Amino acid sequence: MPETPAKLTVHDLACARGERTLFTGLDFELNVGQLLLVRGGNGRGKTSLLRLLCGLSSPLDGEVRWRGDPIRRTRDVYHREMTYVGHVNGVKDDLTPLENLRMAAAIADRPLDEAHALETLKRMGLERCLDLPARVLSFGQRRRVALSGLVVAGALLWILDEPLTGLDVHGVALVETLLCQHVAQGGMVVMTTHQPLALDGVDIVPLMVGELSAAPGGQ
Amino acid sequence: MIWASWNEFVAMGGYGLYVWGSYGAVLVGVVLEIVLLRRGQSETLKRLKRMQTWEKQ
Amino acid sequence: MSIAWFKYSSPATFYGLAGKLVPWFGWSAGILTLIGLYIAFFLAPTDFQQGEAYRVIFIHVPAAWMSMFIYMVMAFWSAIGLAWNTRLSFMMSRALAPTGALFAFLSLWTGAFWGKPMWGAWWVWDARLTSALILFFLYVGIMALWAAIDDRRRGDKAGALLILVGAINVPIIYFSVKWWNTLHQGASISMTKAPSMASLMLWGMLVMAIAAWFYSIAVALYRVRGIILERERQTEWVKKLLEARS
Amino acid sequence: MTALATHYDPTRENDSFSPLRFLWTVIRRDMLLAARRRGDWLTSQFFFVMVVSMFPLGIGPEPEVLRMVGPGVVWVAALLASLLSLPRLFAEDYRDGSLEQMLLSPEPTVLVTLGKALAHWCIYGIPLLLITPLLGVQFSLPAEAIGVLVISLLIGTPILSLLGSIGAALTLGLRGGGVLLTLLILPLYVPALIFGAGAVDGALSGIGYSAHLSLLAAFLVLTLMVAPWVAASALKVSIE
Repeated sequence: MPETPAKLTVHDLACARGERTLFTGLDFELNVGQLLLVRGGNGRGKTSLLRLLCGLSSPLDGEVRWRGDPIRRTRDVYHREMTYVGHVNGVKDDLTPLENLRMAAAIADRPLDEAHALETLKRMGLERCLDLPARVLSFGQRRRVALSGLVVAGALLWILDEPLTGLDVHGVALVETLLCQHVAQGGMVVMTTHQPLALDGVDIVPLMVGELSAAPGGQ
Repeated sequence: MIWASWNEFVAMGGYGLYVWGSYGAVLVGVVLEIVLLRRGQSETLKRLKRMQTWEKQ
Repeated sequence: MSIAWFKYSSPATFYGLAGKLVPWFGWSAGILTLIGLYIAFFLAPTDFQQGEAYRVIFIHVPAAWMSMFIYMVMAFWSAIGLAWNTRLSFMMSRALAPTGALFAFLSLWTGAFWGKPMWGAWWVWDARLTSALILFFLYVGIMALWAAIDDRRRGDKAGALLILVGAINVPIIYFSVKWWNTLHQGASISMTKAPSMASLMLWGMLVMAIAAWFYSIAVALYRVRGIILERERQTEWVKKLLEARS
Repeated sequence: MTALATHYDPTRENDSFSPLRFLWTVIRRDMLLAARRRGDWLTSQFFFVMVVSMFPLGIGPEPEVLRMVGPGVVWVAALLASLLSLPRLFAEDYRDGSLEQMLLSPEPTVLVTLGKALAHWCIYGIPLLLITPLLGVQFSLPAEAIGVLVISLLIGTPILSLLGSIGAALTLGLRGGGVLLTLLILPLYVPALIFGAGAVDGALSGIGYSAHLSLLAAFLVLTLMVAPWVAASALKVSIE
């Protein structure tokens, strides 16, 4: 397959939850080396937008395209190149952090370099609890397990829903460095957060969700 | 006409219970469904009307 | 293409159309029922074997036919809905289910009331009666699923999937029950072939079946109007309609 | 930090074994999780034994009566045991978010539902087969009948898991999910019950059981072809 440039485009997207229409006519484009920061009050559809971008839910109207093709048709290519970390960590309580990583990599059909995984877990500050079942970890630690899964996966596009919740100061700093490195290396990020972010030298594309037609750049 | 008299018709050759039991059940079922349907419809309209006025305030 | 018509017919126009059709189907169902009853009670001769009890088939067989026919119509609308994602098709199958369940129950009831004089027992594990019982369970299952899911989009699609799986299973269930029944009891007197099928009786049953069919259409269209109002509550035309109504 | 290892990597494209490997991963994963939580597994097995053992208390101890009733009782208990353990199929993964990660895998979702149904069969179905001979003795079934009973359950239990996976996917996250699942799926179990219990009846009464078992196998093949796809689309609908 000819390698078209990696690009996430959203065309006239509309989303509804139950009876309420959350947003309509959403258009934006995200290129390599950019971070889309989705802002908006609670319940305005931030999480719904992210789930639409992943293809977990189908939009009321409009389309999400990856490399120019709608994600519905190029599902396997798209899912091979993106990783999603949602509100819920996707960490199994009965497995240890390492087992969680290994299982997540197997599910995502990605090669897992054991040493790299262990090193990532240590770097995420989980060296003390490597062999404990995730059940005993705190929410913040479980969040770090999910984020280390993200790093190990090494996908091109990161879709993160409030990645900083539950993290202490060191955790937040760690995530910020991860984001900077990922974007600097030509990765792409779509994320929502309520906390202020110190991302120097990152091309941030702000996006407000919630008004009827979300105009990008309305920081 | 097959039936000499009215009560012969009702007796239905001794099988009155079964014949009228069946037809009666069908009649009850149909009438019940129609009544419930009309009442349900008017209730829906009332409820929607209330919600509409509530939303208008 | 007729299906396209359905895809583009907005609920508003269908609401009006259904409104006009309901009385037509309703009255024709009533007239046909009267004709059918006349045939059943005044034209059909007494059966030498079963006396008057056999007259129950004029209501039992149409009810059984309708319970299966309505399930297949629901499967049709479910398939259309899943293929083209048309909301109206899902609403139609939701509107049909209660009537189908009613006919399934009535076919069981009339079957029992006919079994008593013929076989001496209120309930007989005859292949047809047993399949009707399982079909009734399928109806109950689908309505329970719809009731349990609040989100309409999910309820529609989940219900449609269950109906389609059920539709695949109905013939298999009927075959397995028939196989199971003939092994245990031997070929019992089958329902339809009991008295010699004089053409008059066939006509009687046909008229009653069509009456039941028209009745189902009338009821389904009436019910679908309520569902449309409920779902299109936010739209302008419903708001105007409600104001006109007060 | 290593470079972004897996950009779009064309070499992965023609790896024809990845679907099978993914299926095995899903099965291995569920078996591992079940092994870590042996309690749930045990309760389901004891449920099966206890339900079956209740019937002689209700029906009475005469061996002839029990022999006649035995196959049906064991089969109905197998249905109930599988229905008891099915809501767990997706519920925990749905709650902790790993189900979403599985749906976001590049591999088709059908493999997820097929893998989970097969894992459910291995965890809850196969142990039933090991317990059945003991219960067969309880109902004074002759050795040959117990053999046919075990074979019929061997063919039947995957059907229960596959059809059950549809119910589990449809009722995901609903309140009263377990009872609702039973209401939806029990009618679909009828052919399996009739052919399965009928096979043992055939063996007991001497009219032969091969017809029943072949029909049961045919129903299994049909279910194997239909159920995973339906469950996969049901999952996508429920996750929405």
